[in-house]
Amino acid sequence: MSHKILVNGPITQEIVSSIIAKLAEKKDAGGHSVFIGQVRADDFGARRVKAIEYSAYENMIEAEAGKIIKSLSEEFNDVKSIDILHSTGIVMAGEISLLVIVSAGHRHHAISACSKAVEMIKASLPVWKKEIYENNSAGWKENSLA
Amino acid sequence: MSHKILVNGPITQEIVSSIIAKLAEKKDAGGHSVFIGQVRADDFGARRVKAIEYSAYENMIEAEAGKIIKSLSEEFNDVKSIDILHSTGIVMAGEISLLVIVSAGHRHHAISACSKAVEMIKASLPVWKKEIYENNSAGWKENSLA
Amino acid sequence: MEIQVLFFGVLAEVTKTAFKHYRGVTSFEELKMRVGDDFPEIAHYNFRIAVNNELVNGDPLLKDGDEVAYMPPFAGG
Amino acid sequence: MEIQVLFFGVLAEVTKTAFKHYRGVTSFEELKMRVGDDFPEIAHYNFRIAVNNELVNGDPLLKDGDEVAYMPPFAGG
Repeated sequence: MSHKILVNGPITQEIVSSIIAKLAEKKDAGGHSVFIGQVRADDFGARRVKAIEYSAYENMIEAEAGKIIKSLSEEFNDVKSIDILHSTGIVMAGEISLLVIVSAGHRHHAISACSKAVEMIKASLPVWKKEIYENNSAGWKENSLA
Repeated sequence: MSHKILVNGPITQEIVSSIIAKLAEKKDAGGHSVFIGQVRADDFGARRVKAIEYSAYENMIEAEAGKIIKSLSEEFNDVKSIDILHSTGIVMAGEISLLVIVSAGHRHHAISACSKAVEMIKASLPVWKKEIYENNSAGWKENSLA
Repeated sequence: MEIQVLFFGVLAEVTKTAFKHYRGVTSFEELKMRVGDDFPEIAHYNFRIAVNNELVNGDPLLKDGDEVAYMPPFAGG
Repeated sequence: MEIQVLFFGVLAEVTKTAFKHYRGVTSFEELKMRVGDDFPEIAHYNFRIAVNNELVNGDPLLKDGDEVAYMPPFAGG
């Protein structure tokens, strides 16, 4: 279950387009569920988010992503493929930092597995983020796991 | 709530890429949930699906899609936009026939609204499909609403 | 009243037409009987009826120029 | 034992380093004390520890060459 997760900088339109172009090769898939996570220009007064600087524990992230993919492939046996890309380094507001694509024979499996993958990514991938504000101050953020 | 839903023939990679390219303009969005429905090469022995011919009630489909978008925008108030594209005419196996993109401030709203939109589309859009098999026979299909 | 009747999906195939214009229609009930007489084969299929893009239950009041659609179960998405 | 200790996120910022090499480590418990003495500021932060990419609870047995990571709460996705 070797799987390259980390992308240096934003996940560009070119990366997204090239992955979507490959979906047509999966003729046994009936649905693809895609989640695109984008850096939101959260506005805290003067502290408007300009960018996020992501850092990751590279060895562990590949191992943990492999576990997520294995676990979901076992739970949803109609799933044909799961791809996860996550940025490291600087990603500007409006740019993409996460891409999850799940292909399945039937739509229901694609949608459920993708939704679950997003939650598992948030909970278990060793990634940290520092928000950089318009005034060039910065702050570390944690996921709140509701 | 004017919204052009129908695409003549497959939803091409160019259409998908151009829509995804526009997501970056939504700087207040934190997540986009995308569903891509593809014609699956279902294999019933000799009757392997080669293509689907979709037909639609054009006036009504635009009205019903408008209702879906309005209803979900009210239910998920963090949703920024909902786009729905559906093919009419011939779509070959492996080609895309449905595209749903929901953008929201927070990922949870994007994922839930997109998943619900797919179910509502299946239940209420006046679209019909005729499967065309490799041996050139054909059969009408209905959605089973589980 | 003049009413435009539309057929979709397998119904367009079995009636061999996508639409038919009816003149002198007096009620929804009477229209359904005339359509049933013209296209008896549709009795073998499940369908729902929409008037001017809205699904109807029971017998709606029609008005001149209305569009009445015969629709098999949906198969979109 | 020789152990490589890694710091991530805000911990790399407050310790002003991403890693530190420890020699002559006798146990996990002793390693944690040495790290705490070298970087007392980390006591103000929440963190979890992984050994060789696996989160640990309690006091695992270390072996020569292990990688011990100090990780603040995750913020990916």
